[in-house]
Amino acid sequence: MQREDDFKIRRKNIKDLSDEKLKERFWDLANKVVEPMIEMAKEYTSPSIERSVLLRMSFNSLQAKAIVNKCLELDILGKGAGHIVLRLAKEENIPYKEAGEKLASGELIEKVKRIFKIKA
Amino acid sequence: MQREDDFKIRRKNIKDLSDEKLKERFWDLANKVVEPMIEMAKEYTSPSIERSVLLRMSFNSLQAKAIVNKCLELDILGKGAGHIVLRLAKEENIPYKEAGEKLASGELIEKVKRIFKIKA
Amino acid sequence: MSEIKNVNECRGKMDKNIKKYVLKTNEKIDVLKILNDLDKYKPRRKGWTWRKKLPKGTLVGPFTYNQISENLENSQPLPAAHYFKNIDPQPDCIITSEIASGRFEDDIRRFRMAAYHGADHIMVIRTTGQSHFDGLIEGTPEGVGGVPITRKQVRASRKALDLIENEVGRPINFHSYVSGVAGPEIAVLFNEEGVNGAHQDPQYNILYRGINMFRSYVDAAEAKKIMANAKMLQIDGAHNANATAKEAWKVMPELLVQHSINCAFSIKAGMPQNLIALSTVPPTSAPAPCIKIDLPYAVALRDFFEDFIFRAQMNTRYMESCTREVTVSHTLNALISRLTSAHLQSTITPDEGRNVPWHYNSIHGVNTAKQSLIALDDIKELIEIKDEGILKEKVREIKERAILFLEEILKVGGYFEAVEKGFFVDSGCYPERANDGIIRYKEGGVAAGTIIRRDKDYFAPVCCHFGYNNLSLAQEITGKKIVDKDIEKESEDIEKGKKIKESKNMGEINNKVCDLIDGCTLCVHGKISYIDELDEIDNVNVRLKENKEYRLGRKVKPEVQWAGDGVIVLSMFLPTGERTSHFASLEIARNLGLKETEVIHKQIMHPAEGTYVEVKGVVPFSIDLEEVRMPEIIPNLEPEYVEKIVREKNLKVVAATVGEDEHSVGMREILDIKNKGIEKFGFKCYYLGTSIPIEKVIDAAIEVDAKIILISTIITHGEIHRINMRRLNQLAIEKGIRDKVILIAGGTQIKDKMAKEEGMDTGFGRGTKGIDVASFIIRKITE
Amino acid sequence: MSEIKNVNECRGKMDKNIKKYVLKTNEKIDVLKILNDLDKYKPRRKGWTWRKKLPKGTLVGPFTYNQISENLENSQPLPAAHYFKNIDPQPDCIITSEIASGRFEDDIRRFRMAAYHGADHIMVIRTTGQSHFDGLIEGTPEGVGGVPITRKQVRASRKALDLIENEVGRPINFHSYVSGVAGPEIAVLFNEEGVNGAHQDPQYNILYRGINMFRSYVDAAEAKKIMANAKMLQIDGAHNANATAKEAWKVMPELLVQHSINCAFSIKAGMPQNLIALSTVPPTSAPAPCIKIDLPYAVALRDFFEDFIFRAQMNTRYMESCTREVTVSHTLNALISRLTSAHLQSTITPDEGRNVPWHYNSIHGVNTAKQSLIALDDIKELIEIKDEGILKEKVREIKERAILFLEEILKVGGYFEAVEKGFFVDSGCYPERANDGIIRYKEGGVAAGTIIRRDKDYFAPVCCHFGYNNLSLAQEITGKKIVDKDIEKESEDIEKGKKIKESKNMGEINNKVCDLIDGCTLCVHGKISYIDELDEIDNVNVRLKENKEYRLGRKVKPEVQWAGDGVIVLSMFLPTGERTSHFASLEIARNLGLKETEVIHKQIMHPAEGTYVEVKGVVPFSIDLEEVRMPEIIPNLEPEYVEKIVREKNLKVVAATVGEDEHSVGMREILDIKNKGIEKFGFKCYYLGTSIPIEKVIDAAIEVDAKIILISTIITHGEIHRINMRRLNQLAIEKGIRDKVILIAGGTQIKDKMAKEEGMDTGFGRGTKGIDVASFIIRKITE
Repeated sequence: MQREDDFKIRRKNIKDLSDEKLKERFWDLANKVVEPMIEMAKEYTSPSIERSVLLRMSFNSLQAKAIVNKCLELDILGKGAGHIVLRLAKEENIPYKEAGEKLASGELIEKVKRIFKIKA
Repeated sequence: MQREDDFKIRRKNIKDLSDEKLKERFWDLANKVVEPMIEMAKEYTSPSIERSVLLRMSFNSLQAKAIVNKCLELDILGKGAGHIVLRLAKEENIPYKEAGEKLASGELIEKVKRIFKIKA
Repeated sequence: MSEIKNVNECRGKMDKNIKKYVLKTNEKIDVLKILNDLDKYKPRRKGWTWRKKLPKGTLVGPFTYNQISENLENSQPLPAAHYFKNIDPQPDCIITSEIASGRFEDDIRRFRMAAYHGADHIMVIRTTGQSHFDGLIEGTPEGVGGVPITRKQVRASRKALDLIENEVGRPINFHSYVSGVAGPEIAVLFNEEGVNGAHQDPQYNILYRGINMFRSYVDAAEAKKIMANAKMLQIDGAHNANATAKEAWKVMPELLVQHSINCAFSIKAGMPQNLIALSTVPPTSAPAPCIKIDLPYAVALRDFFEDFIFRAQMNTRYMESCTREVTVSHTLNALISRLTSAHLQSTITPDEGRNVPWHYNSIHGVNTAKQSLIALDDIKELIEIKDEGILKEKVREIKERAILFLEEILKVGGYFEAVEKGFFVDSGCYPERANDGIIRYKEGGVAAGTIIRRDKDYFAPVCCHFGYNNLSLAQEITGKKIVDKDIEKESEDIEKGKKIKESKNMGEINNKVCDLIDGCTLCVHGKISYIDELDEIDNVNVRLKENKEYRLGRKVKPEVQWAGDGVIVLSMFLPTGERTSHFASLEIARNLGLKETEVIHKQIMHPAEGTYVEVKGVVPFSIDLEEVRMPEIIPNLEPEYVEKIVREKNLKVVAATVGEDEHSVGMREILDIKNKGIEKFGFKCYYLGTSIPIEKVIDAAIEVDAKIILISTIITHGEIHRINMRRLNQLAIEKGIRDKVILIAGGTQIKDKMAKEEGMDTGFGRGTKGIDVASFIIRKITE
Repeated sequence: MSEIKNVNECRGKMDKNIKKYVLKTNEKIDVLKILNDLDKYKPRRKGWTWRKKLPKGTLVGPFTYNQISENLENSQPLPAAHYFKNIDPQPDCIITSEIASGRFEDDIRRFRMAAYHGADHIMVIRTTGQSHFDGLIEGTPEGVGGVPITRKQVRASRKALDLIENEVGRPINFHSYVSGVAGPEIAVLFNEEGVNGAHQDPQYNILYRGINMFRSYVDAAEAKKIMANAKMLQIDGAHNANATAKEAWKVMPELLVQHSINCAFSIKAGMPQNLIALSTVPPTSAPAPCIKIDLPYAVALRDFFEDFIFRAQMNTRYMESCTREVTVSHTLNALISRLTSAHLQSTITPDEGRNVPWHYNSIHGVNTAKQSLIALDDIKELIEIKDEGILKEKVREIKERAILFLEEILKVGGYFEAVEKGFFVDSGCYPERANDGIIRYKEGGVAAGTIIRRDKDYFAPVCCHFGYNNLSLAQEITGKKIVDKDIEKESEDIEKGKKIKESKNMGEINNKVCDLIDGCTLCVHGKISYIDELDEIDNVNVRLKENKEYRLGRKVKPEVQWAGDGVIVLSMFLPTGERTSHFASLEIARNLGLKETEVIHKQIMHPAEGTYVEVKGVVPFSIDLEEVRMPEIIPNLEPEYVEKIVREKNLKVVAATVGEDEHSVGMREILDIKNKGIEKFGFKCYYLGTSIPIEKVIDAAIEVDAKIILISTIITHGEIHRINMRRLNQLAIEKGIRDKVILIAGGTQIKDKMAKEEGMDTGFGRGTKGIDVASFIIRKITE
């Protein structure tokens, strides 16, 4: 869109605001703009977020990548990669590090499918 | 002379002057300082001043130097090099340029001595 | 703001980590020692550290300062500092140096040089490409335009900085980038490894890296929360609009908008305001009347964002290849910082405009910032910004335009829609529109379609996780309990969009979550899994072997990017037109034997009269240090011994500044007792003054029976210094005293060899001290 | 102030003098043509000329300015100007360039370069030694540190400047020195030859040249009166105290005193205030907090001397050999000028601190002044100096100290006594005294005892003679009459110490005196006696023969001082300590074959990690211009023809900025119709955006059936640009379209040869225009 500078017309509603009010309005608008993005961030996750969870759980980057890729293949990342690893560990009754490592190396896939009731 | 910074003591007489008065005093003092120098400049001349007079009279720098040196030798520079040249021209009844050139090349020295009554 | 108590505190912590390796100022940093036991390294602290400001009116050398911080223990003062007792006052604000060699082992040498000149924010540029890498990289591969950010490189760099901050005596902040498609992972890595600050701005991902916008925002919230936990300083990316727009001064309203979006989002993601930095650049440069544009903008920004941190970057948009021009611009950029405010003064190498920034130019950049900030110390004590008139009008206008911009974003449906419509980096001054903005689509970009809605039973059993987290389910599965009161409170605060002013308790709050797994890596450092190398060929060990001889051996080669790269620059003026000069200069460089020659700067002095050219080239040989011809250093005599001989022999000196030289400073420093000159050894000195004819010097020496004649001569156009020396020798011979006197010449351009050629007994150049001269005289007298 | 009406007026006058020799901007100035008919040359004007200021708010390019003057007709804008439509706004004040090659034939080329960059005050430095020469020098001998000021050199220089001012379209002021023991003669020479300004200050003679104090003052009055007659601008010498004192900031009270003495004396000698300029320098530099010292001083000075002219010089006292450091200082010096005032902004080469100022550095100095002044255009519209607080206190203190100084001068018996007591250039801040001032004696110094009391019958029959003049006797002797009323009036004014505000009638007043001799040389130019050469060996003709091949022939050599001197500079970083780096850098320079190598700058980057070194050396060969390998320039096609083919063939272009590059400016300039890009020839352009993977580029080309692919890539650390090009070629081959498409790469670092090596059809670098690209495409399509 090409547009001439119509600042003088557009500013009508704000030109009489005090400097303080102007600042308030600026921040109100900015907060409104980011509201949907922050809501989305709360409701969604991503492969990187899930890998970052696994890193914090003490997996290394190669393991984290492998585990998340498995979860993506199984379409269960919406449950949280950490959740999946812990759940698997509980079901297998092994330490969660071991559970994750096994999952990363392709073991226990069927088990995961069973736990999370994945068909196919 | 070595001296500590006694500004705070010395400023006593001027510290209460207004900015305008201060400026006036500054220039009064400066004018007083230069008065003797300007007086001296009025009453004295120098070889360079006399050569500069000759330059203005259309002599070149070599001629000017030679003429002034002659005048110095004769100890008559206090009369003014231009004066001497003009007087010589009048006495010889020749154009002053010619008079000067002759003087520069060492001619007419005796004549100058006679005009200005120089012994020895 | 968080401040480290003192550097000794750092040192205490450090000794546990790095056993006995202390940098000595006269020894090179040893990369192998850094790499040794790296798997066991633990950062000595997390989070950002500010300089410790000194009170107004602090005296340093002969001057008082109002805007300085604690002195360094070891540092390189500005070149002119030797006129002022070598003081090296440090400005109050952090100074940033960007490091971008692409090899971390070269980077760390650069850290050290920058820190030694006063930088305490080391920003390591990340290799191009990594922002599109979906995951972490490991090992020490070489990068392009910067290093790949890996755990090993980050850890080695931070470890090196621990050593360097001990050397200079001030904490140094380490910084890189939490952008790209692996933001949350990199944020975890940085938190774990004690990285102190990072760029994080989803808008940068979207506009300049072409990464999908949803992915960018979803990742950003997680990354920001992790950063906040470590009290890292966040820098936003708004200044890139400035560096990209064709007419950078027109995007000022948009810049306020971009800053506000990242700030508001960061607060909602859990960052305290005092860790959120705006990256801001004076938008213009001369020949624009730039202060008139840059200053109102800077004021408007600081009005709206008063509780945030300001990182003042220097203008890069209008940099050409003339380093002089850039230096002027950057000095004026520092003026804007001083007239408004800056918590961090970033620096850019003056050769950034050539796309070949070299490390010594980084140091020049740091010096320009330090010099300007110190020169402008508390300028606002003397001058003030007018609170009426054109400035105030412009400030108001910028603010209003920014508000109108935000209004239209909401009007078209929100931020994502605005990006799709090309609202950003349009070169019209909003509401003007040039229709040349950067357009990105919701469904487009790198990693499009990769965000995943969290299920109801979603949970993550770790600290600093943002958003929905079914922790009751987590407790159920793990059978462990966490105290979730604080967590709820935190969520509530975020919910309300409440600004969290202080993050003091952030660490503790989050520690509770990872009780589910007996501690996460952010809380228990020992739980981190360290990977060393993955690539057998592309790693630091291979590189270190390759250039070993230049790093450790007797061989030396010039360098600008990597050890032993051999690059030098030739500067020359050719009396020919631009095009001819270009190719003739390359011919000259090739004739001199240089390889890979390239013209890096050209400046027309006059289209017909000539052109100034800078050519880079590679030196095809190395120098064997043991074969470098170096004159022997003769140690000075003991002052007591000198004095004894002087008094025994009642030595007299005649000294004069000769020829047409009115400068007497150098000679006075050699003579005067109060300058530690030779008088203090008992020499009787007759100083004749300046502009003294050689004849008078000799006459005076004869008259007072001086055994020593000192002349000073600095004007060296043509051969006047040589003529003066020759004449002194000749006259001394003619007068029959040459074998009875010691003739010494001094001056900034004088060299011993030259002086001897002209018949002197010796010559002294720049930097000579009284004891040097006295020692020579006594050796000569007693030999 | 006197202003020349316009440059055409100059030109009109000029045509009478220099027949048909007009400088062409693409041709070198021809010294032989300047020398031709020099005996017949007459200056086109006398006196000083100011710039013609433009009204506030004048628009230049996209910006408005408040402190600019008329544009030049031909000039070199700042390097960054190309971002701003190549504007070259000229500051309101005169810009000075100092020229000091020692050979006038090289000087005049330097005049031209400086003028072309915006200097309109050319200050020719005089050879050292001439101030002790009792008389005039003639011919064109070579000088040391400057040229000998002779009639021939002055005349040739002024004549060259006439040509140059026509070229650039602005009057240029020519300036040198009326100091030394031949002041009145030099003043006459300058008046006669149309020199526009000069230094004249008897204090300079006394303190720094060691010339007898009586002689200095007696000569000075005569010289000043002669200068005033020609409306020359006088610059005083006070700033030398600043450049000489060890702690320059302590001499501030003295500087006010020195200025006042020369100003008061000048007025009494007949100069109007608007021709009396104070030469003033900001006294300090960083690491001093210099603005806090320099600004109060500048304010105090302008308060006391408000009706005088201010020549703002840049600081030379604290210059080291780092040109970057100097550039920062000089930028801040210009800030002081803008915060207070400056009628002339003087410039100093940033390498003055090395004692090797080179002409391209003079240009750098001019650019720094121009850039800073334009950047700071009317900064006082936005900020103001506080009228209370520390600044006001310091201003007052400086003034009071100066007054106390003057009081003590009178107390000890006057100026001459004060000099004998070492009052001047003492490094204590008056009334503090360090006892290290410069002492001169009434009966001492060069030319002591040479003034002569005028006799009663003394007279001088010429204009502009100062002091006692027995004109009645003169009339008697010559028999000619002069109207002496005005002369008496003038004397009376001087007697009263009255300030003469305007000197309008000065010329006419004086014209009367020389009626005694039918006109003096000041009034009748034809009466001047011209001497050409006196020395058969030391003259310009001999020198021109010696370096003829470098001036005119096919041979080219670098130069910094004289044609063909061969000097270049190497800049390098060595990873070794200062001393080792010093000698290793010399070794490298010698290994490259350079002669006369010398280290001119060293900077420790870190004591162990390395040193930056600059080495000068002489290139031992010259380049034969006819053998320089220069790529052929292929002329562009006619736009109409291009458009015809494009439309016939319906040509489509796919374009993208590839790799990790977020910069789109260059590509957009090549494409966009509004930037005169290729769209305007009818190409249908598909621009994919920035950071585009190579795969997508190829896919898009296949999809739209584009015949041309343009990629832009600028980040060139490592080999990323080559990798991108190579990949594009490979993919095109793999997809089977390589022979159907033209592949073109562009970017600031791209070169045609390099692009072809990587499989492109061509490559375009910096400065490419749409027509260049279009012409290549059409040639390729139709070949």
